[in-house]
Amino acid sequence: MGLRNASEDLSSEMEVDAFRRLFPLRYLERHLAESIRPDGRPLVKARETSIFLGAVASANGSALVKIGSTTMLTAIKMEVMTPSLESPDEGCLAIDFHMPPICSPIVRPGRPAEASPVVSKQLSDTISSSKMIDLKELSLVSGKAAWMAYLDIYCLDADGALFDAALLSAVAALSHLQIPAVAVNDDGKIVLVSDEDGQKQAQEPVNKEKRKLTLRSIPFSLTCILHKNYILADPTAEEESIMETHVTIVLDTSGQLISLYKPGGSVLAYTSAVQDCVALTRQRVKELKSFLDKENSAMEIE
Amino acid sequence: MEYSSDGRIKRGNHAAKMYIIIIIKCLKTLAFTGMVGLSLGERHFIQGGIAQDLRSDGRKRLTYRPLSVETGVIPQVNGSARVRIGATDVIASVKAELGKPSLLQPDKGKVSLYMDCSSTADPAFEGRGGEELAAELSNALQNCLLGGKSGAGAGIDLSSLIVVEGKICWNLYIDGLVVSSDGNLLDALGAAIKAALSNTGIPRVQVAAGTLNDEHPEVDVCDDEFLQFDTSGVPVIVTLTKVGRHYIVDATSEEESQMSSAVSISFNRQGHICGITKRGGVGLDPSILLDMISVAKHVSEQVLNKLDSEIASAEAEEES
Amino acid sequence: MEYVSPEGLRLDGRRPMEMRQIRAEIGAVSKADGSAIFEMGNTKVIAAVYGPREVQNKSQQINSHALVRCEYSMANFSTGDRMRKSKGDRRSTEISLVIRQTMEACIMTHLLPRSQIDIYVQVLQADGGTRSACINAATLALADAGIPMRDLVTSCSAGYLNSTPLLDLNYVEDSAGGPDVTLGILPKLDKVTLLQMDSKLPIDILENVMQLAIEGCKAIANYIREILLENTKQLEYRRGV
Amino acid sequence: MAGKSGATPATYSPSLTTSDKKKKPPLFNEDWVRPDGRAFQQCRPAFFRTGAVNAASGSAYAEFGNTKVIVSVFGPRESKKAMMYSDIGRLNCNVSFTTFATPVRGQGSDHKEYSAMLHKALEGAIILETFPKTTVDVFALVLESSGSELPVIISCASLALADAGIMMYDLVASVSVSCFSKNLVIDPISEEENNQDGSLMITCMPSRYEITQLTVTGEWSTPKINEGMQLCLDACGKLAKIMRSCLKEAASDSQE
Repeated sequence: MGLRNASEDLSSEMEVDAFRRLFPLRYLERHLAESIRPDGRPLVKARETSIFLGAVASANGSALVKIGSTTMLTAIKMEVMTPSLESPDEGCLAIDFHMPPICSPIVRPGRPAEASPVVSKQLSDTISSSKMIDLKELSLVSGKAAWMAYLDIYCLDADGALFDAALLSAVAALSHLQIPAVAVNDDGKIVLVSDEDGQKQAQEPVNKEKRKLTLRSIPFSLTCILHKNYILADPTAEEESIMETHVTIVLDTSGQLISLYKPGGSVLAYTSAVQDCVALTRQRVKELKSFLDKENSAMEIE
Repeated sequence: MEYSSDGRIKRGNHAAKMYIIIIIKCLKTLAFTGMVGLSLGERHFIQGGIAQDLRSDGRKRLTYRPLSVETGVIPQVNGSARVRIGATDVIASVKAELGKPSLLQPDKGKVSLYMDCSSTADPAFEGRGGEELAAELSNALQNCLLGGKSGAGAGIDLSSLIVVEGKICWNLYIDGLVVSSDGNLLDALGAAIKAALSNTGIPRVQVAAGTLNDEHPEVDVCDDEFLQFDTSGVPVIVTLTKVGRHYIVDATSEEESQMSSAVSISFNRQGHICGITKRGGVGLDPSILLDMISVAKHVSEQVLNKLDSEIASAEAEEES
Repeated sequence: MEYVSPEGLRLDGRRPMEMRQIRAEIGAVSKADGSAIFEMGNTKVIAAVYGPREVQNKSQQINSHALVRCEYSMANFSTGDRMRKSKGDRRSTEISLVIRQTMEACIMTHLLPRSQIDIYVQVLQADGGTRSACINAATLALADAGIPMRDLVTSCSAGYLNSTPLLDLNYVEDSAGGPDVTLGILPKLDKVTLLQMDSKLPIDILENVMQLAIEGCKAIANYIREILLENTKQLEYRRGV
Repeated sequence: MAGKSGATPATYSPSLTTSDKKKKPPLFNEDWVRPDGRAFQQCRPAFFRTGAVNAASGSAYAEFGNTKVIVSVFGPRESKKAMMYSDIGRLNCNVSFTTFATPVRGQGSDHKEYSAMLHKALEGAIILETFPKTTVDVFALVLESSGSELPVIISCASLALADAGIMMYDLVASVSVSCFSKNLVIDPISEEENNQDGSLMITCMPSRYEITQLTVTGEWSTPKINEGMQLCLDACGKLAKIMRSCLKEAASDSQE
């Protein structure tokens, strides 16, 4: 709604608004011709991004991420499970992406949004194929007990680039994750060991060493829209609804390509265009990594 | 008789009014299915009657319709009752099943309330149409009968449902069914549940010797010995419906369609409030609310007495 | 299992050809246009009829005759083991359809074009033969509502267990898995409008069983007629005719 | 990753070593202190912010201690097609919880009871005549819950409605009290709510001094009800001031 605040007189503002609603594509193309986007950004610039760690006090790890007005809240809760027979030394990470009705006018209660299972699947595929987490680190007692990490991502405000924001918040929450110290009690159940618990030294924590996950290569992503000859990075919901060709590229911190989605769309993605997108993503990854590192070091100082 | 142009009756004497009541009644039987819409004249008539303390069916504002109780109507459950207030007809049943108490409250049994609105009562309840009202009634009854979280003010003593602490308890399932509805469903259901509970016999249970400390103690359920429930603590619900500036008890559905808000208050024998719920969105001044509470308290005493005597005579009739 | 003892008595003490106690009451739901309670032993159903009235969903309107709709539901406490019953499950949809088709056959729908008749049946207690009880209750309720009918439909079931034809099965006999014939007839016209049987049964025995069910239906028809007559007399009396 | 084993395995969250059995239910005697150290008649610090969700017509975020709620308002927009004509507007409410809102994971994601209560609390305050034939959707998401969720949702929703420019007679503020034998405790947290003898929740329009919703559970004597109601009404008045100032702030911000 960038233009609404512009200091134009009322009548022309009405016209702009009407034009925008009636001819969204022409409205956008007029902007693109001037190399600017309706919200005032250059074509290849991503929106302002912020990360806030530890947003949910009751969770073991959490993060609140905003990209423009797209907001994601992620929380990880650790629970104990019996590992499966095939992989007795591995824990499990369950990723769920939710779009509650508050996030968008399209979602209504009782009818889950189409996008949410799609993004859930993409996220778990991406995180598993990036080999970011070693599931062995989630093991507690071989064959007996392992961590089940429930990672729930809630979209609080949907304004485009949902996957990017969701991935960033998932990654941020994982980097913030503090695994509680636990011990095995007499019944073979896993119980918490509180830090200031002086008298209960009899129970030795089983996971003294593994209180934080080692994140090996962190994946970051950037979604671009290809329209005619233009490439638009980090689209808003409005832009996504007008133009159909989306390309999402996931790179890890070492610059390796982890995944690339291009779900349909009318514009053929030429190799050159895709390479341009990869280049944009590479820049974006650096930016996001520095954001995340800054947040994490700030947390440590506290 | 004089009518003003919009069909409102000019303030006349009661006799004239009674006469009009009869006419209207006749007209109504001619009409298709009753309630869907009231004409402006009818609405004014109902409101005017309430304002004059003479309602359409000849009652005063704080008079109940005749109430009748029948117990033991459903043979396959542990206790049941049918309560009729005017044309409102509800059935409540209590079924007791052995279960495991929850971990949080190992010394208490569980009571669950489920209400259902039969489509016989109103075509609008067809399919899932009655679910919303049923959920509202269940919630309100839960509020009014089951007391606070710690169990204080509960009509049913949950600790009396325990067989073996932490292991076995009785779970009471209270089902209500609205068969015919003509307003004041909540009071009727509350009364039916109270009657059904006093009709309830819970089989005596013997825990097999030596298994008391096992995880699943063996129990023996007697078929011929029943424990009666103490229902003296079960509150009654009095709903005051505000129409215009006045409030009435036991509103018919015609009167309910004219309400601005309704407050349901449950009272026990001691005259203590056991729960309040409000329906209708229109706001109420706190002082009016307090006034309503004190009126309801007064009414509740009469209702309790009436209900107790009805239950007693119903029980006597069933036994004979 | 032995369903008929050597002395010729059934589990609940009845003779094979004996019907359970039946009882009917008109006008249980005062808001409805017509209503009735019908009991067959421990089976108890309540039926309410709303209409003829304006068609609620205009797309369903039929210009040549009336729209008949039916909903069957069971109370939570109606069966021995308590469970939450959702409306519109398969069984109740099937029974709704059976009742609707049976009643539609006897209502003179062509006299009431562009209108709608709703029949709601609610089972309070189920002890076998709910289908028949529902049809009988619906007949009474329709008659109470003053809806023109060709004849009173009545229904009764009969089965065949331990090589004996049994009239009016209760729940235990019904769930024995033997053949169960539910029959609906128009007694005056002597026509069968409903016949349901879903089990193996030799054709000559079917005839016997059917004949038994027809007898049952006729007995119910007589009772229903008595009840209606009694009701009409009372109405007459109240009006002071 | 979760796809490794077909069905999700049964999980539990590890409890503290100091077994729960030892923890006796708190004694609510004279020298009892509330778990978070507040005085009996002291509310948790309330924080409101409007405009939390850009995609919505209006929205608000509320934080009372660790109870955090977002409410979005959509509309007035077209009613669902199955609805009949109505000359006044419709209000549609829905309350849901995040899976991590409650201590035990994933309890009640959709809360029908709260949705109905929210509807009843708001409908009296909204001037439904101003948007005939259309629907206003009020959706609430409880991000974290630590007691008194419903009052927070209600207050937050009225703020979101105001943010969306829906005509109301007044803001709606809601406060609950818990009763422990003789003591009344305002704005209870979960731990208190789970042990309370009774509860009283009032939803009111403070400027009009009208109660739109009242729910009482547990056993109360009439004077006690009076006391509880007065306590709640006073707190509602104060709460409404905070809400009003939040709205004013937002309005003056947007003017700049």
